[in-house]
Amino acid sequence: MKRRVAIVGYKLIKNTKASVWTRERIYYELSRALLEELEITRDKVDTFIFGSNDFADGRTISECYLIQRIGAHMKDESKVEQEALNACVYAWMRIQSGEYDTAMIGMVSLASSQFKPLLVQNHVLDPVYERPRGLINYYSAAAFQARAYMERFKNFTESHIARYAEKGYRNALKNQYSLQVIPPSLEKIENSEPIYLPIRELEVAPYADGGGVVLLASEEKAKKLTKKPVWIDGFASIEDTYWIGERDLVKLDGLREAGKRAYKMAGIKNPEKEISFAEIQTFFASEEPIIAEALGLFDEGSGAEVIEKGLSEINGKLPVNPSGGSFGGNPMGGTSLLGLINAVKQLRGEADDFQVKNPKRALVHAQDGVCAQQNTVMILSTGGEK
Amino acid sequence: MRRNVAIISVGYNGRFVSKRPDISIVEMLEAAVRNALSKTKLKPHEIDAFVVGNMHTFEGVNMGHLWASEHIFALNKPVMRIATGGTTGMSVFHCAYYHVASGLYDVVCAIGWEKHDEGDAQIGLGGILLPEVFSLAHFGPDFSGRRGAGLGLMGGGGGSTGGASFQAASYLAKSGGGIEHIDMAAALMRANAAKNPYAHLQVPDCKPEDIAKTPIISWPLRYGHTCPTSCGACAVIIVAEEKVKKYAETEKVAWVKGVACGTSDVTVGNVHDGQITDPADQEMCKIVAMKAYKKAGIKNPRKEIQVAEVYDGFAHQVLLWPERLLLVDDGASPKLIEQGYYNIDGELPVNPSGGVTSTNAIGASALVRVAEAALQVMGIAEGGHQVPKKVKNALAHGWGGLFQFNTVTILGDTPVKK
Amino acid sequence: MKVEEIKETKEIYHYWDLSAMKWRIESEGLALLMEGFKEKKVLGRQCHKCGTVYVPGPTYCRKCHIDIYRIVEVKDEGTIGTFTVNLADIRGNPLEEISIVVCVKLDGSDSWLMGRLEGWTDWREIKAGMRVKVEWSDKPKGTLSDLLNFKLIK
Amino acid sequence: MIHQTVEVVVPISFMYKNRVGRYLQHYLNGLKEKKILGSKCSGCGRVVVPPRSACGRCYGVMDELVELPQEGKLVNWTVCYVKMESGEFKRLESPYVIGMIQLEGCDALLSAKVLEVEPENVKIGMKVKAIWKEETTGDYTDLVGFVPL
Repeated sequence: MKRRVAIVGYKLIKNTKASVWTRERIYYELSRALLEELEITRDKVDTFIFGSNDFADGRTISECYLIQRIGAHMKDESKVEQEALNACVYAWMRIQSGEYDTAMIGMVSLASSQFKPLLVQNHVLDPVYERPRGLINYYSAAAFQARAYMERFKNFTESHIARYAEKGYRNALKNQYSLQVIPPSLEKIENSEPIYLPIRELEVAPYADGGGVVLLASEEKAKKLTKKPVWIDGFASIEDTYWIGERDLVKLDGLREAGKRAYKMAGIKNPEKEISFAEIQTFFASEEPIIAEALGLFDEGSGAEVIEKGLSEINGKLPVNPSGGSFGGNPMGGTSLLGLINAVKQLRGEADDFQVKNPKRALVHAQDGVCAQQNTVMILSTGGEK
Repeated sequence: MRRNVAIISVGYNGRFVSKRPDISIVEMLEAAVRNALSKTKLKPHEIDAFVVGNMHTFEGVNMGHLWASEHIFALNKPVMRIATGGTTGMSVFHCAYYHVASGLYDVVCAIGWEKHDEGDAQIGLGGILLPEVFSLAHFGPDFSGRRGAGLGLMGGGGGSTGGASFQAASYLAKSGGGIEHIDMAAALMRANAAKNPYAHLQVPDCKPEDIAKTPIISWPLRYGHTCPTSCGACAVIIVAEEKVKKYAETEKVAWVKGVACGTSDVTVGNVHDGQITDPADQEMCKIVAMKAYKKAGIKNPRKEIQVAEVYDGFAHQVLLWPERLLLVDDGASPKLIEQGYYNIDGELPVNPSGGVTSTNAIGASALVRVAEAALQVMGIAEGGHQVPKKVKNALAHGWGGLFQFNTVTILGDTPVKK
Repeated sequence: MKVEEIKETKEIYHYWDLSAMKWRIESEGLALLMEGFKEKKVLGRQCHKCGTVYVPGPTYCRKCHIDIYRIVEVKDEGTIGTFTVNLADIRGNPLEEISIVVCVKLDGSDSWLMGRLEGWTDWREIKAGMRVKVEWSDKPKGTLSDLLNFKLIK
Repeated sequence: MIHQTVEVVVPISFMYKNRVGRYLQHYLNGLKEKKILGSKCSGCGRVVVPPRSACGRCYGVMDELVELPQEGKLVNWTVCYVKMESGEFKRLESPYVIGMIQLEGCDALLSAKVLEVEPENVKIGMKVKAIWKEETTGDYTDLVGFVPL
């Protein structure tokens, strides 16, 4: 018999351009605040799992000095060096094995003040072909992807990409934990400097310092710890081929498969109807329709229609990134953990100004690698016995 | 709830060596996975998931599993990447174990690798605390190491072998052993390595006198006590109990009976927060070992464990770890190594493979400990390093970080009864 | 065309420039220590719950996971916890000058401080547990170098 | 509460010397002879460029090298306006076109610069051909790019 695993609490810091707290301090303060809120001490946390990345932190074994801060001194610990949502997946496995009951996941990324995301992304490329050639990178691949989508669905134009960015900025302003920049006008986005056409400067999610911690618990423990557990119904992570030239950038086979498996695990037959809203991780505005369609949230090729009719707005048929997603700040590596936290907020009715009406089930998405090579999808719900 | 899990196959890309100019990283990984697969009835597509790990600042490839997707046969499959320093290999294995034990997947492949010829390991390791070291510049130290250097030394680790010599000196003080005992341990490792076709530094019939001829770097560690930097990858395939018959080539499999991990404290190099632990204490290792024994249903490890593979980055750790893993009394190792207790044909063979002192591809090292322990349980260790007695239970140990991580895996010839 | 083995394949060079990164590190512990050094005192912080004395003293206790604030002075005398004698470089070439680095547990503290040992004649006689005293510079300025060395107490 | 901090800069660079491995070495050797080499899977016959050892789809060994044609079709493109310098984008004075090119008989697209064409004149589906450096040295730069036919 499977145990159910729930998210029982979360804490996050507001995304900023330069955090006043150090990386170590953020872990300490967030972990302390979360444990205080749940009225437990660190002894009650069975395992700690970090989601940090050595390149982003600029050091080997980047969690060495974080352990004492998060409260893992003389405790059980591990580190998943991928998008932080994968750390939740690992925590789920540990709890599911019956050897653990509670797990804290932590990820803080100072993508704006501490490291240069471009350098970290550059090191994701293989060192012997793509990196020395300098043609393919996160940006050019996204440009190819956007171009391929525009080519396949002719009604989708460059100005639609700008509209997706505009929606992101607009939603983010409602989220007090976002960067809180004045949303640029559609015109300004459309006319911003091109980087790799059709990708323009303001269509790239702004990097930020940010992060959060989340506590996962088994069913028995979760019910003791909180009145509002949010359940992990299903998840899947799939890796696609590394080579851009061998992927269908519009169809995204890997992501499709991840979605299919996560839906199956969660018992979802019709995602379009059963998912209340989605928090997907994007680096570029152009990715949103492509990822949402690969996940079966909208019909294929409906990118233009969805944004024109406002179907993915907060009050739309199926809100996508009501929190603003990475357009409210992209603390690379931790962005998906913020997505998860924002989804939990929604399901617990704590999302204030960006609250979606009466959500039942949420989809959280994380990506790693060039053009979403590796995708992780997680389905959360408010419960109801299964 | 927890399912029983067995190791059905272990693969290496070849012998661990200091340079592999002929292949790229991904070609090395592919060779290891193909090697592991060739010893099973598995087809590549039957592997459900992969867990991969290395220390990626050593080769300069961030999340190398992405580049390797085709080469490890992970296309359209889940891959998780784990990195926890020296313990990376075993953390990878533990993660793979939880993949299966949780009931999520049936067949998982764990891969640990390092290709040290592509980077500078010395600087890479320094990367753990470079920011801490350079932060000292704000407090006006003298880095020259000469008289009056004051606390500036704090960041430097104090010696060429880093903090390891502090651990060794403290260990000798606690146990009453001498440098000659570390020589014995190093000689045993080199000689054992000569019986392991995959080991890097092989010295047949190495004698303590041979080691004693090498210069002392930082007392009590000699040049001959240190490990080489190796290139190599190790792949371990684990399957759920129900699938063992279907996929294992023979009946010889190694059951995973208990896994545990833990972290204590940054010791040497805790520049800002104060070092409060003796690096030779390793209290956490005892706690972790006890947890693993409990999960494995082992009541008396000294009687029930027949062989141990420990993470001996420096030769003195061959003496230290059996004590901290509760396999012998604290302080007993110097006497025991004199008596040949840790020899391949001794009471408790420690590192019949030659250990990390003889082969160190850091991201793979701790996984190699599991792999070697599995080979001992299966009874198929090649080249004369199979221990002569029946191995019912074997222990594998990993160590890393700044003296703080400990991981333990207990393997056995029968699964734990539920 | 079959793919033949090639013994030596091309090397491609890459750099990872750490100077592109900007770290910030909390320095309360060292700052306090430096304050004390000005008056030839060793200051740390003690946890009011478990009593652990940290030198340098951060503003939190990692055992209890709470904020700590109690500043305590520890003695400038203590015992050698562990030590090493630097005789050669990493490749085994002998060094011109032998140096001894010690980790010292000052009386009244739970932490080990690392520094150079002076006042010895034969390095082979150094043992853990020997008593040492801080050798202060004449005019301390509040830097790490104010604590010159640890000196063996005869 | 704000805690006292210090800012740290580490003036150190890690150097890596990554080996291309034998497949890419063969590719580079091919470039020297002004040939574009791909590898063919012994299992499913799939041909990819750049060559590599493993076929992810059928798990076969790609143990055969095949020479690919030097003319192909442009299937995707972008205009690059920037170059990366110490982790920041610097604007280029003269932007250039990067294309994904379909070579006949190859199942993977080859990324390359597309030269001698203005961005506004780029058309998907247009025929292109490879141009080479006069003196090839066995480096990726030997294949300068593709130009419209």
